[in-house]
Amino acid sequence: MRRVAITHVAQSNGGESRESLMDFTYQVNKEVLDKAGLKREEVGCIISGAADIFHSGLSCANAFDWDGIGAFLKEGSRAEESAFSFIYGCMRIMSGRYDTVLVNALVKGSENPDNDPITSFYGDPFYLRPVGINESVVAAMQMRQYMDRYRITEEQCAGVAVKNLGNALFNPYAHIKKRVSLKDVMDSERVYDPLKALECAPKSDGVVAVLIASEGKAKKLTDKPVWLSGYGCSMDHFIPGDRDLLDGQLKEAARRAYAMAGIRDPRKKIDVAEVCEPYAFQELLWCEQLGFCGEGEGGKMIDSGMTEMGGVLPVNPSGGVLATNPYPARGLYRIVEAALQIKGQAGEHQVGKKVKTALAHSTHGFGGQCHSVIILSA
Amino acid sequence: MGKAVAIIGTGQTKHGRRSDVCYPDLVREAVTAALEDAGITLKDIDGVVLGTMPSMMEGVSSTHFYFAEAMGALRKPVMKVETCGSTGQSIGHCGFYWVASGMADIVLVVGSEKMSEGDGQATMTTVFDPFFQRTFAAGAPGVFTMQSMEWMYRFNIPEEKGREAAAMISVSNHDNAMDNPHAHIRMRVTMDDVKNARIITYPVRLLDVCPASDGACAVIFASQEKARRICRKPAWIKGLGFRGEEFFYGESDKAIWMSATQAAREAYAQAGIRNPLKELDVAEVYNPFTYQEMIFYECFGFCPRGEAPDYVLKNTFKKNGQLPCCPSGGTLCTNPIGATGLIRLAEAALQVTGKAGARQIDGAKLALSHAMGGVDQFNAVTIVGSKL
Amino acid sequence: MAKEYRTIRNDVALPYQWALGKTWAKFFDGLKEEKILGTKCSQCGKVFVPARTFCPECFIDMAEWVEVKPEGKVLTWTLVRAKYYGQVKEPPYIVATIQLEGTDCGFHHFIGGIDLADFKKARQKLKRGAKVKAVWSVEKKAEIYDISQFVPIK
Amino acid sequence: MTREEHRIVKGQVMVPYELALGRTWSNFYDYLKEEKIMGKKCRKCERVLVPPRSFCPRCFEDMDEWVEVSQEGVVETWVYVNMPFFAQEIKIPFISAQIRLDRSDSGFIHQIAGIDLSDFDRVRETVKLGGRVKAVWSKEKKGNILDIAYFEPVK
Repeated sequence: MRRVAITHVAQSNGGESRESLMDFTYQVNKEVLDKAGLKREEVGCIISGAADIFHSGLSCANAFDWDGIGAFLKEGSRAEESAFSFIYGCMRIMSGRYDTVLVNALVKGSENPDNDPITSFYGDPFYLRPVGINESVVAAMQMRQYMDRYRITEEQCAGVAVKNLGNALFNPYAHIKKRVSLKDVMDSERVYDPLKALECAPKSDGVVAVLIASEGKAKKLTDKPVWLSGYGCSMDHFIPGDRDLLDGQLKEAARRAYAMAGIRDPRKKIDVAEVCEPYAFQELLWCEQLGFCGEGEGGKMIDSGMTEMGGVLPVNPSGGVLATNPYPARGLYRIVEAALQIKGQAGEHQVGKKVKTALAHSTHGFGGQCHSVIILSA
Repeated sequence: MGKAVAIIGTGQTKHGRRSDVCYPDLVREAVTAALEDAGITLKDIDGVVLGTMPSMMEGVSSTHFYFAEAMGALRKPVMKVETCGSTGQSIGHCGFYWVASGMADIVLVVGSEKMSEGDGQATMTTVFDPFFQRTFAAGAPGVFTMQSMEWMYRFNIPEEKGREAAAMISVSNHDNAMDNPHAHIRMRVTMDDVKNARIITYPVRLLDVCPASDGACAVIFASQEKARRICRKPAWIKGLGFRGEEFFYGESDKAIWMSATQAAREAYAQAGIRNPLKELDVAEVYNPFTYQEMIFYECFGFCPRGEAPDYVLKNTFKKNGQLPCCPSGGTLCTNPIGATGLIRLAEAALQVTGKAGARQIDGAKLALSHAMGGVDQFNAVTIVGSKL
Repeated sequence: MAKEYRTIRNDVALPYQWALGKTWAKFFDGLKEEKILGTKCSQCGKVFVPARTFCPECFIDMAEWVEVKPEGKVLTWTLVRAKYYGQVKEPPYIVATIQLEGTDCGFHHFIGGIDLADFKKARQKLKRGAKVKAVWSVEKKAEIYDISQFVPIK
Repeated sequence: MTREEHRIVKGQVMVPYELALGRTWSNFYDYLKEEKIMGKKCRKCERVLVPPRSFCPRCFEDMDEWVEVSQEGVVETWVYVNMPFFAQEIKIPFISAQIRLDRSDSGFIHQIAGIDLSDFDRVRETVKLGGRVKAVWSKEKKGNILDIAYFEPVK
């Protein structure tokens, strides 16, 4: 299998953009090409990540996006979720047919309705949609079970929001920049009891672009390539009631990624993780399933400080999805942040320890119906 | 140039108005058929790729969730790939690259659409931008008519000649569909029927236009080693290309259509094809509109620019012609959009493996399949062959 | 969503006619007769509600229909206070996952009949495993709302 | 099988969006208010695009030079639309056309009107491929594409 490396990355600044989606998209893609010193003609192919109409008001999202991603008369494609796009881009290089791929993802959350109405359209029109199922509703039901089964406290869950929003203060690309206390989180409105408003991710604008390359090409383009070493993905049942919400497919996705990367003890081997936590408690649950702590020990884990910026396994030094949630692009954001940590280019939110191996995770669907895990290494 | 990849099984639903089943059950029908065709079970599948047209077509978002079990993806890695009307080809390309990357041995690719559940033309209108062009949009027929008119004007094709050739394409596609048990529209039509059919957008008439179909298609891709072990007669992927033009209609020249031309050129280069008219044995061209099919012939190098009507009138692309096009009856008789490009690929694979039944072109060894998407924006081509 | 920069309002509204298919049509017909119907897998033996054409685990057709009791235990729930565009119901309301007796999956529906003013008490009532039963709508249309909601069994 | 057996559930999906125009397109509409059709010119390939772009999709460079293009142009293609569908904005029949405005390098999509549209055969005598048309302005400008009311054939 050919090796694939991330050579250059670029992200939009986190705030709401006044530009049209097309121009917003162009600026970041132009930036990453400029950084790499490449013209768009020199890139092998382009894979974008964008969800269509529900996240843009435009059907066939890639049609409108095509110009801004620099794809005029180029080979390319689009995947609906940006972690898929990244992996698809890697596949193109592994196949031996391309040496460089520009992978990008984009959305302007500020133009769309809230995530709750949008995710309610994941549901079938006969059963799940009419009984009010959306991602937040299922997350809240998942959280109640999590606390109930493992005696996790609401405060421990809220602690994730405190930690991640705190980290975001040091990330120039984060959307929400606000220091919050445990009390702030606990006192915020119980929008989906037991979920509180500050435990739910915002809606953000975001364009992110990544240049990936084959081994030979990567070494020419950068002296700090970040290698893809593991990938795993797994899909769960559609109807949340058909599964145990606390025993989903993340374990399987992680198992696959660790096997590919040759990782036996993720807790020791992973130096930093960017975990997709649209709801605060999910970071704890996902960390358990990623093997960062034992089953039901997510609460203890956050209390120990292990996942803080200076901890032994920092989780979401970027502030995570709780700080920045450009929905279909957030998976690629995790990958970019993990790559920046390995490159040592995360700036003020660079973790204290030396980062050799980083994990990026992405999930979407009710209660984490689909998970992708990507392992990057120096 | 990477690993060789083959198609080892295909499955299609009966296409048409399928209000007898809910959407996931329709998808499962195609998946089950493909597994049976390949003689494998879901256990053998390493990953699943899904594609449908825009969510608005069926009013359910991110259908890989809804179809998780129906498409056989439970506890498996998935990909959701979409590029408008060219989705069916693009998911095939994704299946190819997944296997070619070495990360999977067998990948199931599923495309589907249930157009009877939504409003196809209104959905197409939401592909246009709301800033400038949507106001003047008239669904797919409006665009394809504009393109066809521009093409005829550019190459001085007399209206009557264009009409005659387009009618012949309609007649031969409808004839071909009679041999295809999966086809949606199965009826014979005459030249007069086509020429006197109701006007949709002049000069395009009802029988120049594809139907809105419900249907799904599944295609199974395998690595060289697996294909050799499992399948007696695999269809090998020889070349693939995808190209897109600017978003705004009117910026690129649609009479020349660079995306179609270059997507084919890329696929030919990979497949080592120099003279497509001679070397290809059959072509499954994505032809939602008769006139447009002729533009594709020119873009794909089947004939010189502006001469497609002459070639059509010489029976070049009929079932017994030099390069039979759409022996399945094509998109003109079956169009579940998200599945359509994959159906073209499946039909091409059936042809080169001698499994196309009554629609088989004798001795077909090399076949082109194609799909087009967006507002005339995207084109994708995949070439399959009987030999590696 | 008033913005200080120039925008174009773009409402996407489209009509649909979704096919139910035989299995779900029969399930909803059952609701109309105040029966909750599930299907049982001949391979894994699990009973799923709503009924399924095929077993989501085993990928084989499910032919055996079973009527299940309109009663079950609460697996989990949430009280929705958030308001959002196109919401199915005026908040506050409770959405729950209920395991109906004799089934092997959770069933999603509303829970009512609880005084939300005293939320602590409401939480007590809805502890894990709390028993609830279906309340039928007076007017039935063979749809999921034929069950108007579930309420705690005293 | 009867329709009764094939049960369908009717419903609607309605989602509101508010899309930013951005600087370039906002300016374009401001110019329309002044009855000017402005495009942008690429320094590299020198093409003038209408609607304007902030970047050239081919050269992938910023486009910063505004150019006023002619209000007259050539009909590159057109279609007579006389079929209704959901959420259509203009009343049928109407003519959708691609017009190459003089001094621009892209087709501009708008409508042709100002003539009797009821009889298609007569329309065909007036509207011709390669024929010339000119913009007719709306009296009241709303900052949208219909500030140009339509294009009409030049006599």
